[in-house]
Amino acid sequence: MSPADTILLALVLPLCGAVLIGLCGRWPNLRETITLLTATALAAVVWSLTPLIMDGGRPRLHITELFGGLEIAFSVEPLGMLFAALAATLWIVNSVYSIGYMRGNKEKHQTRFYICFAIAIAAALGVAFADNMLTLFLCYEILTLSTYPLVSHKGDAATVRSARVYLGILLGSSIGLLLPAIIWTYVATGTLTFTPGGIIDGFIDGPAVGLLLALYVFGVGKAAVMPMHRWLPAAMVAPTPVSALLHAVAVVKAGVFTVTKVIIYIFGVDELFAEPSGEWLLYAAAFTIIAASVIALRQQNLKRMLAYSTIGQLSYVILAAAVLTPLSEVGAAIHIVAHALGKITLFFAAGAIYTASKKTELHQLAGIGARMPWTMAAFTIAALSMIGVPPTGGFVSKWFILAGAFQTDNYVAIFTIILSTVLNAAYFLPIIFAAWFAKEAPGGKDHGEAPWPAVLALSITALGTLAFFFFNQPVLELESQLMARIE
Amino acid sequence: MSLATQLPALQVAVPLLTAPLLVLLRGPGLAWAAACAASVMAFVIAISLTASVMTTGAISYAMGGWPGPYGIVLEIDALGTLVLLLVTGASTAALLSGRASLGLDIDAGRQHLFYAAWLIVLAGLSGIAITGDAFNVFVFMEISSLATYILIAAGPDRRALTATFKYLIMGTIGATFYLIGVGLVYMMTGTLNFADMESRIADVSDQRPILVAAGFISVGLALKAAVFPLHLWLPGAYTYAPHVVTAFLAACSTKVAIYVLLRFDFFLFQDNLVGHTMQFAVFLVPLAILGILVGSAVAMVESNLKRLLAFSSVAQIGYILLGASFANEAGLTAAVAHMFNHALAKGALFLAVAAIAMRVNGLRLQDIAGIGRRMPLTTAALAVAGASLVGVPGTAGFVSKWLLLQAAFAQGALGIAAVVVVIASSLAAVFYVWRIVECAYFGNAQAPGDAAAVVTEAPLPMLLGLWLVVIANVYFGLAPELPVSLAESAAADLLRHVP
Amino acid sequence: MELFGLFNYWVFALLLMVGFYAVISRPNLIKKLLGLSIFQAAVFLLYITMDKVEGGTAPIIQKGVDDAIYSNPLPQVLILTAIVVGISTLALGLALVVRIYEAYGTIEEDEIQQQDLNR
Amino acid sequence: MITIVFGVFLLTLLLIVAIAIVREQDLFTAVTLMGIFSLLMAANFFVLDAADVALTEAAVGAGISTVLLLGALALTPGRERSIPKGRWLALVVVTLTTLVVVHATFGNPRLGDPGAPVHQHVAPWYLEQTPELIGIPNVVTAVLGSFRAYDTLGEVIVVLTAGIGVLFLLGLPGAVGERRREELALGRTYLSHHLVPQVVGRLLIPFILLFALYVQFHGEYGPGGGFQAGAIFASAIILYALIEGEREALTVISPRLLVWMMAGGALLYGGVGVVTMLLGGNFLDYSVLAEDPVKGQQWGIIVIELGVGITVAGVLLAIYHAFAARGR
Repeated sequence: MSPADTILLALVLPLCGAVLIGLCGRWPNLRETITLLTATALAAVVWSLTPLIMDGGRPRLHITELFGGLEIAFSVEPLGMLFAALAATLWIVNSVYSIGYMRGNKEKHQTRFYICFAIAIAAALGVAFADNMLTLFLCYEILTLSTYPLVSHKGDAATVRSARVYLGILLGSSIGLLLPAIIWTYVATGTLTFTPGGIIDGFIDGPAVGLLLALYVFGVGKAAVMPMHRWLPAAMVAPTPVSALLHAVAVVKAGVFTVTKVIIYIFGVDELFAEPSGEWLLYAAAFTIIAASVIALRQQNLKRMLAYSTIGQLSYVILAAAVLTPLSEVGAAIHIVAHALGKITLFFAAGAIYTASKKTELHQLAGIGARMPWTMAAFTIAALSMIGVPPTGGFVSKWFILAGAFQTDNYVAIFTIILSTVLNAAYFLPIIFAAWFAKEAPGGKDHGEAPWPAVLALSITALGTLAFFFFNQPVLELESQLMARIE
Repeated sequence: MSLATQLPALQVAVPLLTAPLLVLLRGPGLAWAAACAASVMAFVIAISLTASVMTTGAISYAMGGWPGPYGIVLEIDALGTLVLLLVTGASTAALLSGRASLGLDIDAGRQHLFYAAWLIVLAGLSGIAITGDAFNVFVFMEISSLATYILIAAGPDRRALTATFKYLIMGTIGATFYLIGVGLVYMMTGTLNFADMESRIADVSDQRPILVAAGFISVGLALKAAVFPLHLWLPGAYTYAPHVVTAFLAACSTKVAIYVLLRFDFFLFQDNLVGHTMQFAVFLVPLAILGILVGSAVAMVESNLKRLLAFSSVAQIGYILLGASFANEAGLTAAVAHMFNHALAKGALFLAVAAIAMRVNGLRLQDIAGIGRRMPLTTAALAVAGASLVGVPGTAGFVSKWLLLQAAFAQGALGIAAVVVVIASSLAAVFYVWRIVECAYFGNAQAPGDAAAVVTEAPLPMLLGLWLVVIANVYFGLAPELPVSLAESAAADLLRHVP
Repeated sequence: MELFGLFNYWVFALLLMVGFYAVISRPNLIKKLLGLSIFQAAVFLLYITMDKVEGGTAPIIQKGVDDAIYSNPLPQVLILTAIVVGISTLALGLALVVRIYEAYGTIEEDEIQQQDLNR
Repeated sequence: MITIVFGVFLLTLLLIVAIAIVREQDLFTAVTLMGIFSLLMAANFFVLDAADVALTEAAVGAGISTVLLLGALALTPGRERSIPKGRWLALVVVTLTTLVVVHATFGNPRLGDPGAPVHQHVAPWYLEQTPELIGIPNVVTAVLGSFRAYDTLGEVIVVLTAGIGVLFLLGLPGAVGERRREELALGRTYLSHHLVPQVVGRLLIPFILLFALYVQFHGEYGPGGGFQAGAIFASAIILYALIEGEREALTVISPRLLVWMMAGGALLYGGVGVVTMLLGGNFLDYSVLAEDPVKGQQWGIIVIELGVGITVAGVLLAIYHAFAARGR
C-alpha cells in the first residue's frame, strides 16, 4: 500500500466506522466493539506513517480539483503527523472511557454519540493532513458541525442555548473572518498550498500582514484566543468524554494547530519575524493566558475551571508560535502533546467523579481522595503537568518555549509564562490539597471509584503524562525537522 | 436531417405540445405521468444540448428555416444551457417527487389543468433561455408568466389568490415595460434579432430613445427578477403557492429574468451607451447591496418558514446582481455559478419544506418544532440544503460564495465593502438557517403526544427526489467542474460583446 | 408640423401613465385591471405609430401596382400578438378577481389586506 | 395632412376617454367607456394603415373584453368605493416618468418618416420577398404565419393558457341538463322574451358566422386571419347564448367539444411543426409540405391559421361560459 493510500485509509476508516456503528445501533456491545476496533485500526494506520515522515518523506494524496487550481488534497508533514497520531491514539483511550461513562450515566442516543464522534475524528485527521488552506477549511467546518450534536447531546433548553453559543462563535468566526482571510490570501498569492517558508512573501507586506494575521487568528475560533474563547466554557455542557477528547484535544488542538500551521506555512516564520505589524499576536496570546488563568481561579464548577485552564494553555501554543524562533515552534508542537495528555486526564477524572458521585463543584471535592484514590492520583499528576512541575510532560514543553523566548530575549513571553505558572499553581494546588487532606462534608453519597473502563482510561493517560517527560525523544526528532526547515 | 440538429426546437416543443394533450386527459395519475415524461425528456434534451455546446460551442437553429434577422433564430450558448439545465432539472425533480404533495393541495378534477399549466411554464422558461429574438423573449415570458399565475393560484390558502393578483399586476407591468424598451430599440435599429441589434445599435446617432429603452428594459426585467425594491410580489407568491410549485419557481423563474437582463445589458447596452459600465455599477450595486441586507434582515426575524426562505431569495438575487455588476470575468463567473448553486440549494430547501408540510399543520417555526425526531431524513436534508445556502464548504453554495468573494476582493475599495456585505449576509444566513434547524431538532412541540405523535416520514418518492437534489448540492460542492466551466464560458461570452 | 409628428408618442406616454396611475393608486381590483388594459393599449399605439409611412397603405400587395408604398408589417404582427397577450391577461385577472370576491366578499385591496391582517 | 389632423383629433379623444375611465366610479360605465376606448383605438390603427390590427382591436378590445368585463362585473360589486385622499406619491411618480418618456421622444423619428430605421431594415425584405417566397398578398399574414410562426405558436399557447387558467380557477361549465328546469322556473332564459333583440339577433348570427369564416380563409388576401376569425366566431356564439340562453349555446357546442377545440387548435398548429420536422425541414418550415415550396408555405399558413382560429374560438367561449356558469 502506497503512503497516499494510507492517508486515504486513515480518513475513510473512521467514516466507515461511523456507518457500521449506525447499522449496529441496536446491539450496544457490538457497537462499542466496532468503535474500539475502528479506533485501534486507525491508530495503527496513522502510526504506520511515522517512520516515513521521520525519514523526511512527505506523502501526498490528491482527491479532486475544484476550480482555478484549488484542490482538495492531503499531505503529511511533521506537525500534522504529530496531531494526527495524538488524536488517533487518544481516541482509543477515550473510547474505553466513553463506554464506562456513557453506560455509567445511562445516557440516551448513544449511537448518535458514537457516530458523530467518529465523524469528528475523521474531520480532525483531515485538518491534520490538509495540504492546503482550502482543504483545511473544509475539514475545519465539518469538525464544527459534527461536534454540534455532541455538545447539544442532552437536548434540554439550557444545553441547546449553550450549544448555540458554541456553533454561533465557531461558525461565525470561520465564515466572517477566516474565509475572507483565505480568499484574500488566494487572491493575492494565487495559491493556498502550505509551503515551507510561507507563501505571502512578496505579495502582502506592511500593516496588511498584521491585519491578515488577525483575520486568521481570530477566524480560527477553535484556538480560543480572547475574545473568541466563549464557546469553550459553553461546550462544557457536553458529556465528559466529549469535553475530554474533543475540547481538550481534537477540536481545540485543531485550532492552535491551524494557527501554527498558518504561521509556519502561510506567513513563514522569517517573514513574520521581519514584519512588526504581526507582533500584536504575542500580546494577545499573553493577555489570553493571564486573563484565562485569573478567570479559572474564580470558577466554582470543575469542568468550567478546566475549560478556562484549556483556554490559557492553548494560548501557550499560540504564544510559542508567536515567539517565532525554531526552538519555540518545537515547544509549541510538544505542548500540543503534553497539554493533550494532561488535560484529557483531568477531564477523565472530572467525568469519573461525576459518574461515581454526581459531584460537579469544586467545594464538594473535599476528601474525595480517600474514596477515589486512583482517580485523584491521576488528577494530581495531570494537574502538576499543567503547572509544569517535573517529572511531567508539561515541564518539557515549557522548557522549550522558555528556551525559545530567551533566544530572542522576549521578556514578554518569559514574564507571561512565569506569572501564569504561578496562577496555575494557585488554582490547581488547593483542589489537590483539599481532595487528599480535607475532611469530607457530612451527609454525602457513599461511593467508590467510577466504572473500571473509566479508571483504566484515566490511569493510562496519567501514565502517559509521566512517560512523556522521559520518552519525548521521537517527538523531538520529528519536530526538529520543522526546526531544520525553518533554519 | 437528424434528430440531434432538431434538439433546440424540441427543447421547447416537447413540453409546449404535451400541454394541450394534458388538457384532454382525464384522471390525475395519467396527467402526472405524462407531465413527468415530458419534463424528463426536456431534461435529457437540455443535458445533450449542454454537452454539445461544451464540446462544439454555441448552436443556432432557424425556426421555420428563415434566417435571422427575418425569421426567429434560436441561439444556445453556455449561459443559455446553464439556465436550461436549471429550469428542466428543477421541473423534473419537483414533478417526480411532488405528486403526493400536489394531490393534497389540488383536487383531482383540476389536476390535469394544473399539470398542463406546469408544462407551459416549463416550455416558456426554456423558450426564453434559448431564443435569439427580443420579441420572442416577450412572448415566452408571457407564456410562462400566465401559466405561473395559475400554478400559484392553486395554493390552498385564499391568500394565494391575492398574492397571484399582485404578481399578475406587477408581472404584467414588468413585461410591458420590457415590451416598450424593445419597441424603442426596434424603432432605432429596425430589427428584433439580438445579434443584428448589436451590430446596428452602434450606428444610432441619437441615443436618447436607447437610453430610455435601457431604463425600461432594466426596470421591467428587474420586476420579473424580483430585484430589490421591486421584489414585493415575491414573498407572497412563494409563500402561498403550493409547496412543490414554490420549489420549482424558486429554483429557476427569477434566474431566467436575470439571464435576459444580463444578455441585454452585455450584448447591447454595455458597449454602446456612453458610460454604461458606470451606470450599471451606480444603479445596480446599491440595489444589490440593499437587497442583500434587507432580505437577510427580514429573513432573520420572519417566522413563517416559506416567507423566511422567500426573503432569503431576495438576498440571494442581490448576490447574483452584485457579481454581475463588477462587469468583469471573475464577477460574472461568480454570478452565473451562483445562479446554478442557489437554485440547487433553494430547490432542495423548498422541497424539504414541501415534505414537511405534508405531515405538519402550518409552517411557522413553532409548527415544525421537534420534527427532527419524527422525520429524520427530511430534517437532515433540510439541514444539508441549509448548509449549502449558508455556504458551508463541501456544498455547492460554498463554491459560488467563494467565487463571489474572490471577485469582490479584486475590486479594490468598493470590493471590500462588498465583501463586508456578503460576509454579513452569510452570517445572517447562518442565523436564520440555524433557527430552522435548531427548532426542527430541539424545539418542543406545542401539544406533545397530539399532533407530533402522528407525524411520520414523508412518502418515499418525495424523499428520493429531495435527497437527489441534496446530493447534487454536495456533489457540485466537491466537483464543481460543470457549473464553474459553464459559468466561465458564459462570462467569456458575455464579455466578448464588451470592448 | 414637425412637432405633430411626435404627437402620437406623447399620447403614448400620457396613456401609459394614466393606466399606470390607475394601477398603482386605485384599490379596486377591476379598476386596476382596466388601468392595466389602458397601459398595454398605450404600447400598441407606440408600435403601430412606428409602422406608418407617409403616403403608404396597409401592407397587402396589389398586383400590377409597382410604385405602391406599404406600411411596415412587422410592428403589426407584433401587436397582434401583444393584443392576444393583453386579453389573455385580462381574462385570467378577472377570473382571479371573481375568486377573490368569493373568498373575501370585497374587491377593494385595502379591505382585503385588513382581513388578512385580522386573521 | 387631413389624416394627421384626424389622427390628432382621435388621439385627443382617446386620452379624454382614458382619463374618464380612471375617474369613473361606476364600473359598468367604466367598462362601457373601455369599449369606446378600444373602438377609438381601432380607428386610430386604421388611420395608421394597420388594418389587421384595427380589426383585431375592434373584435377583441371592443367585443370580447367588454363581454368578459361585464361577465365579471355580474359576479362582483359594480361600484368602486370612493377612494381616500393622499395618492400624491403616485401622481408625482407618474408625472416624472411621463416627462422622462416625453423628453426621450424628441429623439424619435417623426410619424410617417420614410427614412426611419424601421423602414430601412428587415421590413423592406418582407415586402419584397413575400410575393416570391410565400405567394400571398397580405404581408402581415405572411410574417405572422410563416416568418414569425414561432411567435404565433406562442400566441396560441398564451390564449390556451388563459383558457386553462380560467377553467382551473372557475371550473368547467358542467352538464347543463339539470339546470334547465330551475332556469325555466325562475323565468331566466336571458333575452329570449325580448322580441326585438331576439329577432335582430337571430337574423345577424348567420351573417356573423359567415363573416368569421370569410375572415378565416381570406386572411391571405385581405385583413384578417385565424385570430380575428376565432374572436368573431366566439362573438356569434356568445350572442346566441345571450339570446337563447346558455343551455342552448352549450348544446350547440358542448363543454367537452370546447375543451377539444382549445387543445385541438394548438395541437393542429404544433402538429404542422412536427410534420415539417418529420419531412426533414426545421420546425415550422412549411416549404417541405409540398413539392413546390411556395405551395407548401401557403398550405402551412392555411392550416396553422385554422389552428389559431379553433383555439381562439374555443378558449374565448370556454372563458365566457365559465364566467356565466359561475353566476348561478
